[in-house]
Amino acid sequence: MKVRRLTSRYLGPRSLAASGSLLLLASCATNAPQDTWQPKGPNAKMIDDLQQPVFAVAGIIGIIVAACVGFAIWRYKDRGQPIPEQTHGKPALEVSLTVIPALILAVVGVFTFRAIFDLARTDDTQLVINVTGQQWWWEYDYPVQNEWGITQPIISSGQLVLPIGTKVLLRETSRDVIHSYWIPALNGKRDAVPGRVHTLRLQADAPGIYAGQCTEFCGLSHANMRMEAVALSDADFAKWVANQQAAYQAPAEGTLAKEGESVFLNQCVRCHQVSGLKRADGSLAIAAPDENVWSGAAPNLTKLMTRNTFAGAMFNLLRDACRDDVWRAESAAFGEKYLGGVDESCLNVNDLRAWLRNAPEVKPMYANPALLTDTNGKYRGMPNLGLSESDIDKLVAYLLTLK
Amino acid sequence: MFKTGSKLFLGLSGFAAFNLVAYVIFVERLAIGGVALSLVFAALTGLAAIVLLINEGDNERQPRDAALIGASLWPLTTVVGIVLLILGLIVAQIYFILGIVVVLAALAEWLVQAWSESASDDPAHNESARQRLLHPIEFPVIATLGLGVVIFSFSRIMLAISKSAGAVSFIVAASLVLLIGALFALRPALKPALVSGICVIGAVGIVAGGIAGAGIGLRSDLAEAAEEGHYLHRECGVEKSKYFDKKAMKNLSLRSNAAAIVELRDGKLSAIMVGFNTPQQLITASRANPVTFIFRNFDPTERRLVASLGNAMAGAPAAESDGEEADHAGKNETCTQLIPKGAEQALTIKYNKPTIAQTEPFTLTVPGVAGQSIEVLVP
Amino acid sequence: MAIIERPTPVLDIPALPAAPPAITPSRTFGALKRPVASTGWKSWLFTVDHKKIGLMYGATALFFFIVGGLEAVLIRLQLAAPEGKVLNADLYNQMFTMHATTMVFLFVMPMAAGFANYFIPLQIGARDVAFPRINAFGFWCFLGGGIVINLAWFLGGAADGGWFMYAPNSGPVFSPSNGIDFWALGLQIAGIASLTGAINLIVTVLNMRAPGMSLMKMPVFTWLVTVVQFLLLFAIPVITVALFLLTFQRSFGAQFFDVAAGADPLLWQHLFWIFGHPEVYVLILPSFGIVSEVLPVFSRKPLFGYPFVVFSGAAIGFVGWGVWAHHMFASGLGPVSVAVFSVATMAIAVPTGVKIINWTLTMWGGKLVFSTAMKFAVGLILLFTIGGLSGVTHSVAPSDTQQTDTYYIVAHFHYVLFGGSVFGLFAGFYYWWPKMFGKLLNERLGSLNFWFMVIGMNLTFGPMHILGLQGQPRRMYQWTEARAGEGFFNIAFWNLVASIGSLVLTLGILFFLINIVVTARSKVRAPLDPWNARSLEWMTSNPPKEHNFDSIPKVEHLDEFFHRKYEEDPVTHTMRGVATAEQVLAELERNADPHIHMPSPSYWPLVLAVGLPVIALGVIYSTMVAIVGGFIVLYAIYGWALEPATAVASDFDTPSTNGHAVSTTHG
Amino acid sequence: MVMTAAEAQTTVGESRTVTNPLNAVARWLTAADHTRIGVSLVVGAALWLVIATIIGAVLGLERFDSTAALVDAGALTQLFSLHRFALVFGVAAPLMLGLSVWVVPAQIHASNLSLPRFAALGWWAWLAGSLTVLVSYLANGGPGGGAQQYVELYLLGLGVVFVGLVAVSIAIATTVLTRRNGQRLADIPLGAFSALIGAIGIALTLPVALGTIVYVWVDYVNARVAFGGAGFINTWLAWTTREPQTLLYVVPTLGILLDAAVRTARLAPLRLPLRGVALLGVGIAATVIMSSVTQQAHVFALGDTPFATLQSFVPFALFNLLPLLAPLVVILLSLLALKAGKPSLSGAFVASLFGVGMVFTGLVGSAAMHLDALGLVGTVFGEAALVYVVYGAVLAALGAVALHIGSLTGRALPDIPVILLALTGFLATVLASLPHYVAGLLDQPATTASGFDDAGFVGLANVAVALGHALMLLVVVAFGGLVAKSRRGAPINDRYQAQVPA
Repeated sequence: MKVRRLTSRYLGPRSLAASGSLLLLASCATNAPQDTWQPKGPNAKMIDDLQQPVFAVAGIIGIIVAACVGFAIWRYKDRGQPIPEQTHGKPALEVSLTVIPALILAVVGVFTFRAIFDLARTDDTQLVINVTGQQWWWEYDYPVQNEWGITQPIISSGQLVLPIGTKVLLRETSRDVIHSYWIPALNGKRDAVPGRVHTLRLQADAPGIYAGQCTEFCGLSHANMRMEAVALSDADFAKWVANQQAAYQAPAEGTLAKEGESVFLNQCVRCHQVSGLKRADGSLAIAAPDENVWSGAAPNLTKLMTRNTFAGAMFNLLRDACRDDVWRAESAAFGEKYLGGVDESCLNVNDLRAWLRNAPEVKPMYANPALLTDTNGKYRGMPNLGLSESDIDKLVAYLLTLK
Repeated sequence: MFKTGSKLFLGLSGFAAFNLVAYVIFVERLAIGGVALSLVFAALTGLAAIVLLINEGDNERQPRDAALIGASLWPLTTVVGIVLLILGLIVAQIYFILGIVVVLAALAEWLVQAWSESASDDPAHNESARQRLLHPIEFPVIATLGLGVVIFSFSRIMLAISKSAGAVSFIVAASLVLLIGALFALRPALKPALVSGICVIGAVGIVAGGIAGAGIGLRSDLAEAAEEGHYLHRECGVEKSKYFDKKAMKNLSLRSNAAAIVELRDGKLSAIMVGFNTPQQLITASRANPVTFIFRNFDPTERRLVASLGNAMAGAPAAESDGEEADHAGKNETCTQLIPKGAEQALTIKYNKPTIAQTEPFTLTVPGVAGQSIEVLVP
Repeated sequence: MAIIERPTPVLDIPALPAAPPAITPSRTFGALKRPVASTGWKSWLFTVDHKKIGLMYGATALFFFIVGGLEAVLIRLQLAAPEGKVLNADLYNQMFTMHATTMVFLFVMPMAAGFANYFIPLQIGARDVAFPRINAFGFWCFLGGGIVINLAWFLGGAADGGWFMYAPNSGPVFSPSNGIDFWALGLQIAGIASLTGAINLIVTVLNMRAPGMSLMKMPVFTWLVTVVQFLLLFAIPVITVALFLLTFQRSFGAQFFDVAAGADPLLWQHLFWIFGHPEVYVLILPSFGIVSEVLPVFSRKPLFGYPFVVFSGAAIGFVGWGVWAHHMFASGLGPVSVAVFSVATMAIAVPTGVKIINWTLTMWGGKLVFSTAMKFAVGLILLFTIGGLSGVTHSVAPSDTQQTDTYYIVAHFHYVLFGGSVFGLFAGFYYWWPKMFGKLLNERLGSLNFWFMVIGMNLTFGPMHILGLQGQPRRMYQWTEARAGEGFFNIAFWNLVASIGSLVLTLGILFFLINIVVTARSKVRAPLDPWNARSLEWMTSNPPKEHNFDSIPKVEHLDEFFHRKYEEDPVTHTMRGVATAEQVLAELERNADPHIHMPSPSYWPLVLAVGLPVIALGVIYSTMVAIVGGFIVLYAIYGWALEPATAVASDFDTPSTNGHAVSTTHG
Repeated sequence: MVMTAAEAQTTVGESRTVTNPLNAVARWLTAADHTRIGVSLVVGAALWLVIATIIGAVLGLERFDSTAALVDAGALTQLFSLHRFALVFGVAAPLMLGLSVWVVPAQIHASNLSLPRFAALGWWAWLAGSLTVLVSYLANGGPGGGAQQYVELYLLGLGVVFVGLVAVSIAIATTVLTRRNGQRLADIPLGAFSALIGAIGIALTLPVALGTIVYVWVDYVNARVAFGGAGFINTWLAWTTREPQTLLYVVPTLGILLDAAVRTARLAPLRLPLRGVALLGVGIAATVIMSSVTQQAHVFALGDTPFATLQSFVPFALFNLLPLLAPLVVILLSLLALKAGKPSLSGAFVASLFGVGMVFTGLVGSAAMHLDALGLVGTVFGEAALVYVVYGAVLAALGAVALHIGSLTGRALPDIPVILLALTGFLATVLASLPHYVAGLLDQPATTASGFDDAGFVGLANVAVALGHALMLLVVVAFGGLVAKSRRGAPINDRYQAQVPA
């Protein structure tokens, strides 16, 4: 009797559950950049389609249990009734109550299976991008793929640029510790493990910027290891590709930027590569970060000003207003605005100068010269270079020419 | 009070004092002899005091029966340790350390034995006290040493005789052990002396064989391999020795998630990479990061993959590798071993310099297969 | 030692054979004379009494609970607002690492061990555990391990690699300070406590049950704790191996997790989670056991489906070994492994669900008395259900790749571990306090404690579901306004709510501490059977005598004590009282055993356990110190081995002529 | 009574229970009873004596013709040095200590030594050390040797020898000093007393040598020459093998002679006439300690002024003449004892009398060497003095064995062969040393086989010396045969035993 009454209550809570989940949705932020329930591509959509019903079922079951317990509390509270019969259970009831959740989970399991294998496919890839994690930034390199106009490898960091509607496959690895690559709007996360190559499918439906965050704890500045995926239309992507492969343009003689170039050659090329940059004697300036940085690499700064962020996407290269302008641009206009890059009027000079002045102060990094014994004197992260203000002026002027 | 002994020592110390004075007066002052005589004076006076104190041994107490102090191996062992110690001082530190260990162990055993013998008046109890203290240490140590000697001897035998003889002798030895064990099991009432005798003969035989084996040295192939170095093959060309580690090709290729699988099939070399639907002739590899290639040979002849490590503009090599680095004919190369058809082996390379820093590109080639080359592009 | 031996006066101790030696053997073997104190600090330091050890476990764990709680509050204060400045990045990383480590290894596990130590011998009608000295050794190891782990705070900073301590970030290059060394060595020492405790309790349960107590008449708490001990028995060696490798990598230049040397860092993850997932059940099952004791008592009904609860507990114990990789869905295992572990994880929800159903049905039709213990038990059912259901949502591997390492996971496991484990432990405190200390905890303060904890817990961890689903990752020392989203209910809002909730929660726990003090100062003694309880531990005095029972009861029923007090009316099937608890107890005392043999106290467990931290410090700082520690250990092993389990006759107290005069209790 | 107890113990310990040869070996390896340790030391010394006599014979023949060379010139230095080592630390010291270990416990009514295991350590250390030294000599080590590692081996081996001798000495001295049966020191047999004096002397002086070795060794391995390197080792250590230090090693001979006299004269043990003087006389031997530790040769030379002469004479008298008193007093007292009792000729007495006489002769020679006027320093005179002392000790040892073997093993030696052997031994000793006394006066240089006039007496003297050494070898072998033969025969009653009051 009691059991029947219990099951008859199944219907009631369903409406309760519906209203409950409405409440839950209403209680959420609008436009949270890393919202996992707002898929912007088919991979994330696949996950979302799977999790929505699971959450609903879980919610309903939760409400049923709560209702039963609540009823029992109300109904069987000690009101002086005699000590009840010492019954030890009803096996039939228990078996059925065991089988029902098992069946529900079996159904969920079937759909889960399919999604797992679909999300692991690699044979339908249209564009491959190598992604390498490092404390605390990501390096992207685009292998030669003639069908995309990539005839020599493009190397970049901070922002992953990809064409919309394209099945992109990230080949992830790491140079030091384990990181995890996660753009919630495009797919779930996948760890970048040193010594291994892991794959992650990404596909964006519309142009725009999708935010992400390293989600495997990777040491001191883990919280500051962010990433942004920039989706461009095919045409815009082709333009971006062409620009990335364009030859280096040295600043004009006599300008502040030219002086900045020599400061750069003195101070920065030990670690940072700018493809095509030549020394005064005409030789190529090849960075040797492996001699100075523990992980063996520092971000490649070629075409720096085509990116919107620097220092592992911790800081914006654009002032807030200019950045909002890009981020909130309509899909159609987005590509053009993004490809416009950073000019002097939009440059976030404050953060850039602070970074150049003393990098470890604005981003926690293992750059204390006193603590370098375990890394054979090599830094992890950018050290304080002790630049003078005028050097910083010159460098900023020079960096602005890297477009 | 004053008896013969104390009188003797007092007299001697008096004589020493007299000598000291005479020496200082007649020979020289504050010389080594003076110092020594003072010490002798002190020592004799001390002895005199002791003899006075112990009343010259004229003690009516019932003496502890000195005969109770039974035989002991530890004086001899201590001396063995001392000899090792002095040999170590001269020859090699290992003997010195061994000597210290032996001396300390012997002294510890000696002390415990001495302590236990005076622990109570019951010899059985004393012996059990000693055993409770020392057996937990002695048995494992002795067993380890004994096993170590047997195993080491056996290994010397096995290393000295040929492979097939080794197998045969192993089978024979194992059968013997089984047989004798079975006999023991069938006849549990065998005399302990017989059993221990057989065991001793067996152990002595093995040790003797081991000594002989050590005298003979390694069999030829092992000697050759040892000389050459197990993994060290100087050239990426022809194998010098057929005794390289063939298992390496199986283990290393088990590594999952490699950057690329390089296949040699029908005389063509191509790279299979996840994400690329067709075999590639160009691999873009991340800089300053270990890249693992797996080489699979489908060619009927034994082949190896050779990676050129470039020629750095600076003096340092442009890449590091766990493979067999070679520097022949001025080339900076690394390679897998020769692997037969159907086998695979991994090769991990870390490219520290970009391709643009090279005058010639990084490549992967297979010697003997002309015109097939995969370029590794390092941005 | 108060009661070691109660020789009957008519029997002479037989004379030792042969002539008495001039120097007695006992003085020959022992370097130190045995401790005999039964009161004062020495009686605690050298005790082998399972009850004293249980209380010391509890007190120490409670201390670490406060420490871990303060760490948690600091974390929440840091995250209350964007760009938090309470802690810097380094300190924050240490804080969350140590919060988890403390709560898991130094609070929940030892607190459960404390309850198990205290109540398992009582529940199965034994006088002590099987290996009393090892039991004491276990406690000192746990204390030593806890001290070593926390010592790092004062010696250059605590461990900062997360409690999961993933390689290679935990290696010497990436974490050069000594914090992780302290952590790894401390956990190895504490692991000895768990391992020895596990063996001890398994042997105790299997061998020392009262006559008539078959396995299926054993109290559920004992059952589930036994399952936990088996889990520990197999899980602790795994983590010990992992920690050993880590220590060797850090202190002796080994390269087990060094990628450049050809290692695969995923090895650590597999080792850690093969331990780590069973560990989750190690944390939760004792609380399930407590709740399964509390609910029947306060429902006045036996546990619904006792065999189902027992077997589902055992099933969890088995299946728990096959789901570790669900912590690694995002680590690139490959689709087949992910699919298999995903389904296995769903499967484990079933036996867990069985427990929820059985508890609910135990209440169904009962006569529910809402004491504070009962409130916590019911709170556990509801809160654990939420945690369990959120667990089901990420057993679905694809959605787990969105949720893992976000606050959604933090919310999930806090509902499981706080709403589950901690609420269960609190139910245990309120339920067993009178048994342990002879006084009832204040119910009014208990009520405040419960409601503040429930509200605080939901305020703290409820919003974390939303935070996680909206993409806030874990283990970030700061979050930025820029990624908080828009609208009133944005990430910033929920972070603030969670931080406020943590303060409410703190208040709730403060009420508990106040309650302890108030109760301790109160003069009111608890009645013999305050809750109308059902199992054997209540068939002795409050607190129990040192030898637990004057005579070992013969067991005929599950819930033996209840069935001695009540009989079923054959017609109405209702229960009517036939005896009071006092009468039951008096019956036992009438048949008191004349000859009770209790183990004697010993120095050696403490000495042995002191050597281990010394070795640990030596591994970190100087080999010479380690050698000193090694000698302490060797010395203690010898002392231990040469010491008879029971002291010589001269160490016994004067026997008394009746059963009561000699029975003192701890304290 | 005393002897019977010792006899019983020895019997139980040795013959009846030995069934398994392995057990017998183990029993000797683990021995901690005075009989086995003492016999081991004596046998070890006997083997070294074989080496020493052979070397002595070879050296004598080598010096017959100062131009011809039997032995490689390079090895000659080591051979001289080894001869000295063999005589002193191979033969004299272990022989006397071994006899003491064997006999003393029985003499003071103890069943064993006080520190038997320590004595066992001493025996093994002496054995290992002396063998090490032997090996180092064979491999061109030793003082002035060329092989650096073997020079080190010599030094450290010598150190181990010293450790062993000191250990045995301490065991003996402790045994005598801590006897616990109510016996007064004045009442113990003079053999035990002289063993005590000798043991104390060794225990006080050899540590000095041990310290010297440490200094020299550290100096040597660090390639410094503060102590002069390998060539100067003897400069620092030679005093341990020179008279009068050697007297300390052979002090027990005095007790042997006195015990033999008492026995031969059939006196009760404590009825030796002027027993107090005997104690004093033996005690005087200990004054050698003083001379040794000064580590200098105290030469008497006439000075320019009386004080200068006095300055030279007093140390000479203290350190060279005073020790002479000890054997002199003992010899006189032993003869007095014969006069006081009813003596019958016994091998033990003859051998020990010859022995102490030889020791005395050697010491006289040593004193003569310290007379500046004679100019004997650097001649073979010194070698002859040492041979006198050591061979004297050997003769006394023959006597001691003959004296005690009966009571200790129950099998006595026949007197006549012992007397004959003693006479032969005396002849051998005289042959091996007296010619060198003369040659020394004729300025034959020591430690060289060339560069002297070998015409006439000197060459013949060297041949006589070689013959003497060879004869000594024969005596020792014959005595060994005698002892072995007696072991085969049935136990006979010691004819002295009946006269020992119960």
